Amino acid sequence: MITVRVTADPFDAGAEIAALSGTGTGAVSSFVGVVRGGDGLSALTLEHYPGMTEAALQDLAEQAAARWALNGVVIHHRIGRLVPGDPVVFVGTASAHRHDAMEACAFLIDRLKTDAPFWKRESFTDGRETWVEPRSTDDMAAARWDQASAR
Amino acid sequence: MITVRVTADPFDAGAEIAALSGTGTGAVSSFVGVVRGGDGLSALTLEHYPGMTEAALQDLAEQAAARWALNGVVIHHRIGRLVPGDPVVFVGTASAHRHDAMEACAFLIDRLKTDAPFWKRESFTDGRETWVEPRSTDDMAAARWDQASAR
Amino acid sequence: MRRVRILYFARVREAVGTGEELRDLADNIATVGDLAGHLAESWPVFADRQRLRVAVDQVMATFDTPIGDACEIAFFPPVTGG
Amino acid sequence: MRRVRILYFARVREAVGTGEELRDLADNIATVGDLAGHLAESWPVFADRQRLRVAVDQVMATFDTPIGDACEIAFFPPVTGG
Repeated sequence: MITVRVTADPFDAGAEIAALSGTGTGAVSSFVGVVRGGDGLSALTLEHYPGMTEAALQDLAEQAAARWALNGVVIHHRIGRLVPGDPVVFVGTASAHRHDAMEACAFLIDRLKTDAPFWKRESFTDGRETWVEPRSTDDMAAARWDQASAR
Repeated sequence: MITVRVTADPFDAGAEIAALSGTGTGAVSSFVGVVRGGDGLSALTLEHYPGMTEAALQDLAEQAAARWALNGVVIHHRIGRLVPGDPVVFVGTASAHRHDAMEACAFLIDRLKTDAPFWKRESFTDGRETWVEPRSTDDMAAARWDQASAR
Repeated sequence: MRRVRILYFARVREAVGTGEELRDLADNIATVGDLAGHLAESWPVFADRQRLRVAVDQVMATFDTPIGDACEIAFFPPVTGG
Repeated sequence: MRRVRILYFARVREAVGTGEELRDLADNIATVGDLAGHLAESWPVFADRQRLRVAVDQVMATFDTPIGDACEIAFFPPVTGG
């Protein structure tokens, strides 16, 4: 079961976990990314590449399902304008084995940050608007899954 | 924010994640253990050591908070009679950094399986009742957090 | 002689037939291992230390742990929660 | 001459002033890099390849990727989702 969604709407993490729990599985691992406040940030606006985004997320989910023993994968990424405290992304995995669920979940969020076409623009209370710059730590985190030894 | 609960009642994973998201954090990682069916299993009954259980979970949460940069930890473990598909345990962590949240969550569920006084009895449709035997893989999973290199 | 509360859980509880009892400990019982040895005279479950775990005053302990002034000692199988 | 749809996202979109356009490609434009070089004549954002990513028909590509019969080419900064 692979579910990929890209919407402006919020997701219901509890319902997603319940759905993953209903796959006859033993372990459900999930990750929620949240808009962090501070430094005068008033909003985050997520732009994406319609069509390619969904395909890229589907591809990541299939890579995870090929690499770990998974009963289910859910990726829900929001787009549009969000404010501090808003959830941005939900990644959930279900497996008979907890380490498969947890590793696949970590793989998906690490890779999503480098492989899926989303861009964040930050709006500040003083009126400034800037595009978020990519972080080299994200590249390193994504690259660790390239190595066979990472498993 | 450390919350530890041991109850017969179900937990609300969505509400727990929402509470962890409200800690001014960027990343919420969670794990839900679910009663797995199959092999004629009809129910799982969880016995525990009242008093020590809560103290052991609190201690694990404090160990995690000392080791990783966390804004919040929630552990909710159920006791009593559960059936296949029922959630057993919720572990949730919040951090500014996703790898801290994810590693702390993995640490907590691995250690909980060897350090917290819970015992599972399985009931089968043919009337058999057996205590679940500990698995050596759980000991190894818990022990990997002893090594400084695990970080 | 000291009086202690002894708790038994899971398979150990079933073997003993009760979940808890108060016992007066003889002066020659200094460690948790001494107590387990004494209990093993009545129930073989206490002889298989590979499959036996102990806590003293609700903290995980070993068979070498002195009982001292502890008031609660628990015996149980390796845990299987989560 | 081939007609392709070119998409621009985020900082690149703002630099170009539009999110998409149709263009006829001269025959000497064989790769994504050739197209980026051509666009760099109008907008410097296409010259900084360290900070430029490309997709051909919605699949991540490199500057060496041949355009071939592709119908959609996208230019954008390194991604920052999640």
